[in-house]
Amino acid sequence: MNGGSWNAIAPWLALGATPVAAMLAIALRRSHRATLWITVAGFGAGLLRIRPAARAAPLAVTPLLRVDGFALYFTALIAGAALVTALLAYPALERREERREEFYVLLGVAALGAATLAASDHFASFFLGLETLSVALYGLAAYPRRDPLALEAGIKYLVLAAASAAFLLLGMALIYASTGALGFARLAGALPAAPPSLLAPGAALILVGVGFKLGLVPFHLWTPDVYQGAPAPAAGFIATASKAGVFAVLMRFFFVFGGLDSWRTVSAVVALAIASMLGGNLLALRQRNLKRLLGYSSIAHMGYLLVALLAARYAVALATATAGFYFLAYFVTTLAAFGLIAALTTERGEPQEIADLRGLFWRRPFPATVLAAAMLSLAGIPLTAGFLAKFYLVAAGAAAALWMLLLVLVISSVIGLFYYLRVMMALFAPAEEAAAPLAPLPAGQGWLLGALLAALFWIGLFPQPFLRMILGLPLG
Amino acid sequence: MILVWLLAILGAAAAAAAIAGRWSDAAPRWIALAAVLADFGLTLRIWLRAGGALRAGGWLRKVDWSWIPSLGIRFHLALDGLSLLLLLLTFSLGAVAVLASWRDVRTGVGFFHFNLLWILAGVAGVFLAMDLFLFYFAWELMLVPMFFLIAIWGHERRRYAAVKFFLFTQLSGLLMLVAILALALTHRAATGALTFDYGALIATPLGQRAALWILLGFLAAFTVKLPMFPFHTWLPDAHTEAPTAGSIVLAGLMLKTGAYGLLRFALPLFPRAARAAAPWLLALAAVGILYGGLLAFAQSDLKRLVAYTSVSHMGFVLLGVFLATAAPAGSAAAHWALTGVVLEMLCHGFSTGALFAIAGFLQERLHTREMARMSGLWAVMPRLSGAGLFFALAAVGLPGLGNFVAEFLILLAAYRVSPGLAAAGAIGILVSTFYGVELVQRAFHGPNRHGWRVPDMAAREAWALAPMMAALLWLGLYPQPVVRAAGASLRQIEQALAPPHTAAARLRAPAGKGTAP
Amino acid sequence: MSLGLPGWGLVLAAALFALGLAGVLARRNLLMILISIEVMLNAAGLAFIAAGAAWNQADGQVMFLFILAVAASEVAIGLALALRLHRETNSLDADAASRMRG
Amino acid sequence: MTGVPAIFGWLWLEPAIPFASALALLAVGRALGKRATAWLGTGAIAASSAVALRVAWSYAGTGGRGFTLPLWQWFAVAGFAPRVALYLDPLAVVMTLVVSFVSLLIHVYSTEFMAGSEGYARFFGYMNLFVASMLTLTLASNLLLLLLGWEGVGLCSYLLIGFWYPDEANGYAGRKAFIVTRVGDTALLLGLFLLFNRLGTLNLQLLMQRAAAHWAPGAAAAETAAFLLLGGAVGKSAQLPLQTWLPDAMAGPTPTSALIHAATMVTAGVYLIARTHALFALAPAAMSAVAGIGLATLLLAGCSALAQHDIKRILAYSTISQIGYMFLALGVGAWAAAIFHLMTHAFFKALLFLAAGVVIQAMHEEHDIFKMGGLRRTLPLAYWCFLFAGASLAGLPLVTAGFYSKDLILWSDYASPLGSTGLWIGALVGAFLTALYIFRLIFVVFYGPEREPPGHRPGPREQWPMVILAFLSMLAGFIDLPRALGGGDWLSRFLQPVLPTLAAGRVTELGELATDAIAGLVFFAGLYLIWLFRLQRPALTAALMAGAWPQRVQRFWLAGWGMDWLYEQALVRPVVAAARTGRNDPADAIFAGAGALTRGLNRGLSFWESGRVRRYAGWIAVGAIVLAALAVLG
Repeated sequence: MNGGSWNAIAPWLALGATPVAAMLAIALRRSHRATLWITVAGFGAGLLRIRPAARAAPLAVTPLLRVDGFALYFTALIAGAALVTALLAYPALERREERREEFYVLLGVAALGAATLAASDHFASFFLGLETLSVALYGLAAYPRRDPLALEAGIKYLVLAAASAAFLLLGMALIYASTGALGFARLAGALPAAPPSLLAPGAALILVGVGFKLGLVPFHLWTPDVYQGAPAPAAGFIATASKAGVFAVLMRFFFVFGGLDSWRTVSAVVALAIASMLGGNLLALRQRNLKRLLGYSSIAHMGYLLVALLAARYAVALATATAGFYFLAYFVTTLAAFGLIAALTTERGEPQEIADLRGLFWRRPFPATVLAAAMLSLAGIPLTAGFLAKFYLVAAGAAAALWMLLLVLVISSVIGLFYYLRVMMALFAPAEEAAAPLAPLPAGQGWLLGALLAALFWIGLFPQPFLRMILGLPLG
Repeated sequence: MILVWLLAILGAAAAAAAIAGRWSDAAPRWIALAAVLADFGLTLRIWLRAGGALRAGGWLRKVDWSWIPSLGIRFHLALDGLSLLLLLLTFSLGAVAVLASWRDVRTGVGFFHFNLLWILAGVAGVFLAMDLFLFYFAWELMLVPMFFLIAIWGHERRRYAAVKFFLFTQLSGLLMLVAILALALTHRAATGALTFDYGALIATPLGQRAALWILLGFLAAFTVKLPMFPFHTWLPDAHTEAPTAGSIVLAGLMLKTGAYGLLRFALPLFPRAARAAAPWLLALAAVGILYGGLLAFAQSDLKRLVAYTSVSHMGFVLLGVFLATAAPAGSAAAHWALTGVVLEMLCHGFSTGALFAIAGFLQERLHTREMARMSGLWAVMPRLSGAGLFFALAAVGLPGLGNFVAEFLILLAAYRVSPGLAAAGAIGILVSTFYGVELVQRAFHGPNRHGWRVPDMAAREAWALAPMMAALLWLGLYPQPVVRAAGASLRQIEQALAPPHTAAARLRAPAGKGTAP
Repeated sequence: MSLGLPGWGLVLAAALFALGLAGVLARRNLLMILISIEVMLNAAGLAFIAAGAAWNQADGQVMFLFILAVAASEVAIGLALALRLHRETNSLDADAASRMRG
Repeated sequence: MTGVPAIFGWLWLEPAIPFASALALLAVGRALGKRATAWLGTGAIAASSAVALRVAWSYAGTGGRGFTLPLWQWFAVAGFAPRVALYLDPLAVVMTLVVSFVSLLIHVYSTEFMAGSEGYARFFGYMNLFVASMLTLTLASNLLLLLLGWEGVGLCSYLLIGFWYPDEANGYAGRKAFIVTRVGDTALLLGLFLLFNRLGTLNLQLLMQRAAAHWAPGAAAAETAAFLLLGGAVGKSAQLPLQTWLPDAMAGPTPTSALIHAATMVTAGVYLIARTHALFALAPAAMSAVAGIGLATLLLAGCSALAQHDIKRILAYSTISQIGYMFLALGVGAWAAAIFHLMTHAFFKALLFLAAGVVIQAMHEEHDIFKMGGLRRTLPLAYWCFLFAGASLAGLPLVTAGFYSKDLILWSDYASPLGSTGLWIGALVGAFLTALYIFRLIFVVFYGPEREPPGHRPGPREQWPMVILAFLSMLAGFIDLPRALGGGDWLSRFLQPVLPTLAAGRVTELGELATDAIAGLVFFAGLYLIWLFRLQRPALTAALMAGAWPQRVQRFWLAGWGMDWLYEQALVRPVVAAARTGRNDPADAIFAGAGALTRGLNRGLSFWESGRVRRYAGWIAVGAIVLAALAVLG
């Protein structure tokens, strides 16, 4: 470990130090506000260390981690998401929980796990990052102590995630058995000589683990339940950071092996993509619970992203840029949506039912606008970040000539529109049909949501700076 | 630069209307009216000052700014005669829409006008965009506010109608997006440069198969918007359920974006593929003309009736567009057809817009659109009924009013391509008589069975309708200025349609004797 | 066909994995489910050891250690949640936690 | 072109004045009083007539040349550049004079007749719009402008038939008229397309020249074009098979019936064919069709007229029948004879309608002739007008206009190279029928016992136009006296530059005088027969009508030979049924189906989300197996 290495992994170190510091602070004195600030400072430091780290990249730090532009970009996204989540969670925790501080500890651990995934270059770091993330997420999901739904969410997530982790590990073991390598780079070298009889099932089992984390059909069943049961900030984090981390490792896998062809799993990934795009959108069609709806929506979005992944076989640069931009847009959008739910949380609970939001626009134009914009962005309508993300995605698909998948994408996203519109329709329902009033928006939350809203439109209208950043941070 | 102002005025007025709506109901209306009229004035000024430039062809005004260089996307607007005419239609119908909703809309006035102006900006953007990305952007931009317009201020089944409208247009729009990207990427593969510029993409070398597929993507968007049978079914619902201003804008402008797309993009970008697809589209156009007319006749809801007439009339537009490809390249018939298309777009905009406005005025007074609940209105409101008669006659294609000239030109070209098509179109005009007189009879003539006592046309309503009457008469009796304004643009489209070897042949052969390959 | 010791190790791991999976699917008691998961994880660990043995590497055993540690933490949280479940429902029936659906 | 009279430059005033007054009346007419309305409406027509007269006066000295008055370029698109231009030639002069003077008289009549009606200004507005359109039609220099006038008169016809809109039956009649005539217009439109595509112009003069230059007689294109134009003419002029609208059109106010549905608009088809006679001359099959349609129509309508009860319907069928004569004349190439009959018919038929209007007003809006009777004494003017006009219609020899015009047609049928003895005999039978039905009407209405004392008596503004028309009905024939009778056939000669006289006819055994004599005999035979049956021995009628077959025939003729029924069954019902069936848009089923499919899939998939963690785990296992299978297999 030389100076360059330290510089390169400084963001990860900052993320790792944050929960430790928070824990220590809690041990000294419980203070919600102080814990928040420690966390924010830690995440902020991680973000600030991204740029210096980029100067040292690309660099292998130990055989386990590879710090390159791609990893740093995703780590920045994850750290940013964690930062926003912490800020969003504060008032909700303040209103509903008596033990608030540990939330931030868990959040930090989860962020570290996700970030580790983004840089992992080895089965061991892959597995460790994944489990660090998972174990922390169980806690986050089940955090509200009096909420039976949160408990249920935690149990379901734990049982299923652990089981799917076992699949993942078995898959790794099979591959290890057939190649004798655990690091991605060495694996790539050993692959051609490996017997396919173990390789193919091994790769399939790894896909099971990854598919579970991403919530791909048919491993998606947990998604709506966990999104619904987990507190909104936690759900937002699960939807964004955890998926981005797993997707990043998948992407790197692809990159290192030059596509999945050598893994004989292309058709499996295609099947997952189609099933997820259609399944996610179809399942959401008549959903009345906003959080579950977002859960289904995320299933579909991960399906869309698989198109980018598959496009990487033919257009690596475009595909990585697509994934990067898509996650940026998706992060901003999803955090805005969950953030709004969190911000409107009262002592009675979160405004989860779409019916709770009826006529919101006429009395509370700002929160309604935030949610409407988020829905439009998820639907991929111009002016919003989601539109350009979809544009990029279609570009990647078209560049790789994945016409069949694009057709499915088009059809499924039109099905998807239907439920986004249902949310919008509720927001703009006549004032006289309006539901019970919701909690007032805390000023800080207002600013935060305002910033997310602005980012949503800014990315959608003037994406050039972001594109330059993404294109400047290649896999390597 | 003036082009940017056109859009900026609308955008700024939209924001101002939204904000002003918090304090006052009147302010947003006046802001919207002023903005639309200002844009109308600016556009008219371009026309009046264009002089010979219009005849020479090429762009009268253009703006070309860098936007997203990483993707080769530019903010490129340009205006020629065709765009100019359609912009004038946009802003005049925009003013009518504002006037028509003066009393119709009473809740959320600020947000209503925000959406209305936003739609107009989107429509204007479509008519100006010269970068395919920008075009798609504007294309999609108008959908959300239109969705709001229908879903919030619409009638009984507004939610169903709004969602249906949105899903249809989005699905077709996404297919166009795929096609745009496929085209741009093909261009990149051939030249190494990623660009969405119209001028660059028009030269993309494409195999016939690829061109056909990409054309299909474009056609999906344009024929749904137009709409073409059998993709028209969103239209009756959307038009019927939308508030008056929404119906006016939908029928008068939004359908025109589909036609404009065909003219500006589908034909010049894929001339050979368009020629190959022409027989199918011509057949569907003919079916649409008759189908729409017949179904219009069967409706009992006034707005629904008018909506189906749009299906029929836009069938003429589609017919004209593809006649231009089916006719020998560079022939007179192609020019007749395209001129007819432009005239039909304008006249249909006015006549149908006015009919929707009248339907709105009736609904304000009677609180119904059912013609069974009307009858005998002439006795109580002769002036409004007379206006209704006038616009119904325009829809029927009465000579002396603009629609006749348009339909005559299109069918004249149709005859040259296939007398059978012309016969179908002529029967379509006959069918238009069925619904035209049916409308007049059921709404205005007959006994005042329900004893209505309502006020006749108010001054504001007369101000909305009179200019459209004048425009239709003008277009019917002296359309020459419009024909001249569109001429050069249409010639360019026709030139793009001519395959290189026939274009060369045309130089040698006497004018108008070009032959199809 | 001769599998050799590592080969049989893999077969054993697969069998254990299947048993564990069967336990997860068949048992209603949350504790039993957790134990079954433990069996699955350890089956994967066994596979690593077998594979490591085949390649004469220590890496497989290192992975097994990781798995042990992680499995322990999983179970720790699992037990905590089981405790809460028992407090709320007076049972450990995993199917009782199925209020969210659809 | 030296020596063009300056007045020709003002030709445009002829249609423009009525048009302007129509706009004024329709826009602000409600604000005007009845007096001002009447003055504006009638004054405009008077002014237009004055211009027409002045133009005709100047024209008389020009020797029958054609003059074009270009007004403006309508539009010009790639070689298709119709102008809005007027064309003046002898035919146009005759037509404009007839149209504007008959209109003027009927307008004066209307100022009194319509005084009690709602919508006084609207009536005059529509009427003036009609006159403007009709003059445009007759003066148009090209077919496109002609079409504008053509559709304009159709529109006014529709509006005026349904003028009393609160009665739905009127509205129905109006729509029927509009739609049926537009069926014909569809053919006309196609004819225009064909002509322009083949000959490259729609200018009437050029068109005729080019047709003669490009097409040999009997050429398929010429035949097709002629047939398509004939389609339009048949619709507008209520000839077979599109005649069904005219009897119903009697729902309109009586002056409307007189002007539009007797004197002017319905003869537009005759005018069109005369105007394009050079084309028809190239199309022998079309010519035969014209003659055949004319003959069939005149016989069928004559029979129907004999069976009607409604005074106006009798006159309507009479109109159809008389236009049949004009078609017959056209069909044998006797163009001028057709126009001659058009003119005399305009006078006597307008007079018949005006007189009928007086009768109807007097009878309190009663239309059934069998509820009238003995009006000879109480309504002497109406009686005398009916007598004069009826005699003219039926062709009382020597002293009536109708005799001369009809005899010219009869003789042409016989003598023309295109004619035949069969056509001639058919036309004679028609003449016989004419005498029967018109004197049946006169005898029933004006003779016999008085049923009801008349109410309203006509005032001077109704009487004077009738008197003038009565004179014209008698005297107008003398402008085209046959040479055989020592006449000067002035009209035929005036029209000759446009409408060539009959080519040298076949060698005839009968001279013109002989045919005239036979026609006179036929008239008297008919008159005697109906006198016998109606006045002398009414028991004969009763005896005749007692039989089952005569009654059946009577009902059949009353119903217009069942054509309405046939169209109702064969066309109207199927179309309406198709429209009603399709009302809810069958094409939407595709999309509704797609929607239902997605909803179904949603329901199906939602069972997946059972909420049970162990089932979820089971699906993970299933997924793992599927993925592994996919990976292993390929």
